Amino acid sequence: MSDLYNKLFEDVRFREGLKACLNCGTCTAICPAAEFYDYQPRRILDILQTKDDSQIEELLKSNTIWYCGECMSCVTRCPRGNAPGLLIQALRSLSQELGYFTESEKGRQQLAIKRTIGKWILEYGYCLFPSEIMPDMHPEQGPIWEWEHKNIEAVMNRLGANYKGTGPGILRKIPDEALDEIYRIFEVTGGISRFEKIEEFSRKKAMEMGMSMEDETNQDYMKFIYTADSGDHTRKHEN
Amino acid sequence: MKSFGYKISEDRQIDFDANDREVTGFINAVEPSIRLCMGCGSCTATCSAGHFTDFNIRRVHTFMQRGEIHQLKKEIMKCMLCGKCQLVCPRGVNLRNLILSIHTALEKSGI
Amino acid sequence: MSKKAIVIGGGTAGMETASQLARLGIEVDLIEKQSRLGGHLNSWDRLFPNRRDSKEVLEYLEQGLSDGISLHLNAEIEDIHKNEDGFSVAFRDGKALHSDALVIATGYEVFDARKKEEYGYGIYDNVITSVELEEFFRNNKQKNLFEGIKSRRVGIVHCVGSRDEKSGNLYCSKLCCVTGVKQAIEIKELMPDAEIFCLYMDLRMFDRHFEEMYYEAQEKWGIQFIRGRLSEAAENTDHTILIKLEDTLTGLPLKMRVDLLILLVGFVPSPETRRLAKMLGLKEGDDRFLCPADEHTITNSTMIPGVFLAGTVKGPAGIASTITDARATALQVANYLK
Amino acid sequence: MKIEGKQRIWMDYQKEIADDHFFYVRSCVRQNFFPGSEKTFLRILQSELQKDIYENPSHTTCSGIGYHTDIVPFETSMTMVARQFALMTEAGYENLATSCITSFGLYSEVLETWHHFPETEEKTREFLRRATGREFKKPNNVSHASDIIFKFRKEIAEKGKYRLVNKLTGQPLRIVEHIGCHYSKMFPSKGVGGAEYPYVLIGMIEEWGGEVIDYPERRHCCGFGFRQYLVRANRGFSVSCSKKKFESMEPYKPDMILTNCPGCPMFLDRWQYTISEMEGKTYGENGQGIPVLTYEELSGLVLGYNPWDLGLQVHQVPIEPLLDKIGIPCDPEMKFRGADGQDLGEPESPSYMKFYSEKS
Repeated sequence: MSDLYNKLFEDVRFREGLKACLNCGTCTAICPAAEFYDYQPRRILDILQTKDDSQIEELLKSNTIWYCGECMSCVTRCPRGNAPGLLIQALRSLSQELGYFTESEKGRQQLAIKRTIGKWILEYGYCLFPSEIMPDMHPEQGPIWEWEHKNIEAVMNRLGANYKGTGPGILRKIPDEALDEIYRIFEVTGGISRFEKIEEFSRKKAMEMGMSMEDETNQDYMKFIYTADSGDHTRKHEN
Repeated sequence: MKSFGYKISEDRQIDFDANDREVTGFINAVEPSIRLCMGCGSCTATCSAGHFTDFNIRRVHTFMQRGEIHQLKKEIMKCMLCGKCQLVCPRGVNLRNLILSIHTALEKSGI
Repeated sequence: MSKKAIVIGGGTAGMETASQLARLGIEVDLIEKQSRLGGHLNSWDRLFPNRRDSKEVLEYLEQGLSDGISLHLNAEIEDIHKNEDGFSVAFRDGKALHSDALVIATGYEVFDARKKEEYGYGIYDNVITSVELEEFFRNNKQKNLFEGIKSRRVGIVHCVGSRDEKSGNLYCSKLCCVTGVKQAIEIKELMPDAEIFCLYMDLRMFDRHFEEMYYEAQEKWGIQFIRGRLSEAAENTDHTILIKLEDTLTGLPLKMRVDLLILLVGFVPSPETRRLAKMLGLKEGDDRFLCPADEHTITNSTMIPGVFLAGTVKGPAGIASTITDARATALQVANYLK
Repeated sequence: MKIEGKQRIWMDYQKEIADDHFFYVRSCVRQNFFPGSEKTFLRILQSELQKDIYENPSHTTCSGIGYHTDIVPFETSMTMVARQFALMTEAGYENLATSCITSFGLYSEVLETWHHFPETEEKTREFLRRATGREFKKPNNVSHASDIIFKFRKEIAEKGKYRLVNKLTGQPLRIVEHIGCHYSKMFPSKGVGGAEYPYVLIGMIEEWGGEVIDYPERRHCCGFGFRQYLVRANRGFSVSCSKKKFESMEPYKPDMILTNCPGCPMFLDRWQYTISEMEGKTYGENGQGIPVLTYEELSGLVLGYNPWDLGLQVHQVPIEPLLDKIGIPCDPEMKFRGADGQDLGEPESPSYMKFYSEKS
């Protein structure tokens, strides 16, 4: 019996990404995440090839699966046609389906992403919108962004955008009918259900941790997951 | 310097050219048998310390050869010098002397 | 009337098959498209595992070529026809030959390392193949390779074009490992202060005295082995090569500067082997090498009566086993022609 | 280095790029951070090359950032992509031109998935029908906008006012090219020049007179890593990746960095500022950083467009040193002004990375 493995196998990305690993390490060698985190894509394949549910469950609850940046550099190099990056995507999907993501510091961050990128997709029709990118949340954007953000309409206008306007163009207002369509797409295909699961499991976790996350004004948990860093992600160890 | 709430980290890669391999050179000279390791892992499989800690003597050997000296200090304290590793090594590597030589080398270089 | 055989390919397998057939009293036409015999033997300097001069083996093979063998050099085959009384082979220059049996001994060529794009062969100055290193040795020009280099660190890359879906070759070329170890020792003999690293996944030291060579490389020469496949090579400002791989025994990515990177290129069937196979309707395996009638028992004949295989047309093989195989082929041909 | 070796590889990866009649899909990141680039791309195609390129106001994100942060399921993203195809089909177009590299990668991934797992295409068609009532045809050609500029690089050079040459020394500008990971790392055959030595930006640089720098960390990701930048706790990873690239390219003294992904130029620009503030370290000449440009911005410069129309004022690393080298005039007075010339004030000066006006 290997329930989790079978669940993973339902994901086409998993079937596409896992052929047979020969442990050569070409993926880990050039993986940006392996350079900065305690992470080896090779180990992911090693574990998955065991089809051992207890090891897979541990993986789904760990920080490990959240280190990858999905740059897919590993895909170019694998001599066996495996795609560790795709496997990570399948693992992350399952981890969210089962609520295991809240068991790790890096996994818990999914709520922060859902409440920004996820929200913006449905609200603006794009993953980002400049008025939402707050300089105090993004100090690395520098003084130039502060200036731009302060003068957003004038700057976007100067650069030829159709800022919040009708018709085509940069940063236009997406027509409501189009936003309705993408909402329905999210509903029909499981996108909304994914969002709800992220909320629901996070709420449980927040309660367990004694933190609030009831609404958008009361966001102790959000702040916590957005900034928490145990500092335990980068050490060199284990094989 | 400004704080942004996160740090720029050094990468975890073994940077072979940046590593100081003086200790490596010393140990290879005093215990030439360590060159013969073929990475089979028999030593680690039988290791008494490895059963109770995350000590991995095969990896200690590899770290030593790569000049990853800072990895060694904490690790070698876990070895109990029981010598079982040496009994099973198919290449006759003197692993006890590897550990002892690392001790000596680290002391010598003041690490 | 004595029976005739045509042996196509004048390398190790073809030469030995021809000479054995002649000894069995069969008239042989030995066809070689190049201007001299010997094939790949002409490219090697010293042979593993005992590092004897390859010229000695070539001399041995040449001595076997007796009067019963008609040699055709620079002979390019245009077409082959099978008819009731055997095979007609037409050449580009208009000549034609006829025989009762045909031996395909057109062998292999080495993998084109340029296809392994991320290793930078043909782009970065200090990336060469194992075959080129042999040429340096053979022409006694190896010193040129290291001119002006102080520290002399060499990386030897295993499995280039072998065990690699991206290169189209899933199989192991099996002789690269021992070649790498041999060349590592030879470089070390030449430059005792050189640091040499073999980058491998597993060392397939399958034949007699191979494993001992590996032992000697470690014990006597201090060659170092890093278990991990090279992932990419790049050029530094000083034209040294920066290599990246995972040191899989520590589980960490590793980077290292080397002065010279040697790629151990594997076997692929030669274009001539594939062309003739197509012409005759011979079966190719998944690996594009030719299939004998049976992989275990009928290893020298094909499904087409009168067509035989010898040597590396059937897959990677060393010199000793190629010679043994050629003799077996000769015997099968002789039995067929009885 | 033997350039012939690379040329041989480039010959092996000649992808097909449509010639005209494009259905344009915008980029989330480029609209936010480089709006001038999208504007310039359309200007070049329409005014300089007289091409037909159409934008439907109802098109949206492909959801790529959501997909690669794993909050959006694959089925959802496939259907989002299918909706874009439907809008394209309805408008009578067959050639898709994407502004974003991750979109380009996602379109390719979805098409490949449908090819290898036909049941997923059927399922997607059903999803789209249920959600929107729309039907679609798959595109004949999917090109990234940089492919299209690459295709017309000669025409741009012919119309160009400037060459990528240092006016004072007469030497070609030394340029680092950085390719977005999702351009061809997943599907090498989908990128001009393949995955290991992509030619798409090199072709532009060569054609316009510059010299390309190959440096050891050329293939390294900029470090965006989606969730790795988007959550503050992970940003150290992101900046560390970029730093690795800067350290590797620094000895080659590049005059600028050219990019084809919308995200990379933003990160390579902003992280130079961040590193300078965190460690006091600046790259490039005179403590002014290495200017990072999009291919649209660079083509605009070659064509003699006003740098402030291109949006070069919204870069944190000052680009004036580069303009000086090429000999492109710019009016510093107009740099931080609005469309009607209104004064919008000036951004604060960074602590270490010098503004142009502060050059020593």
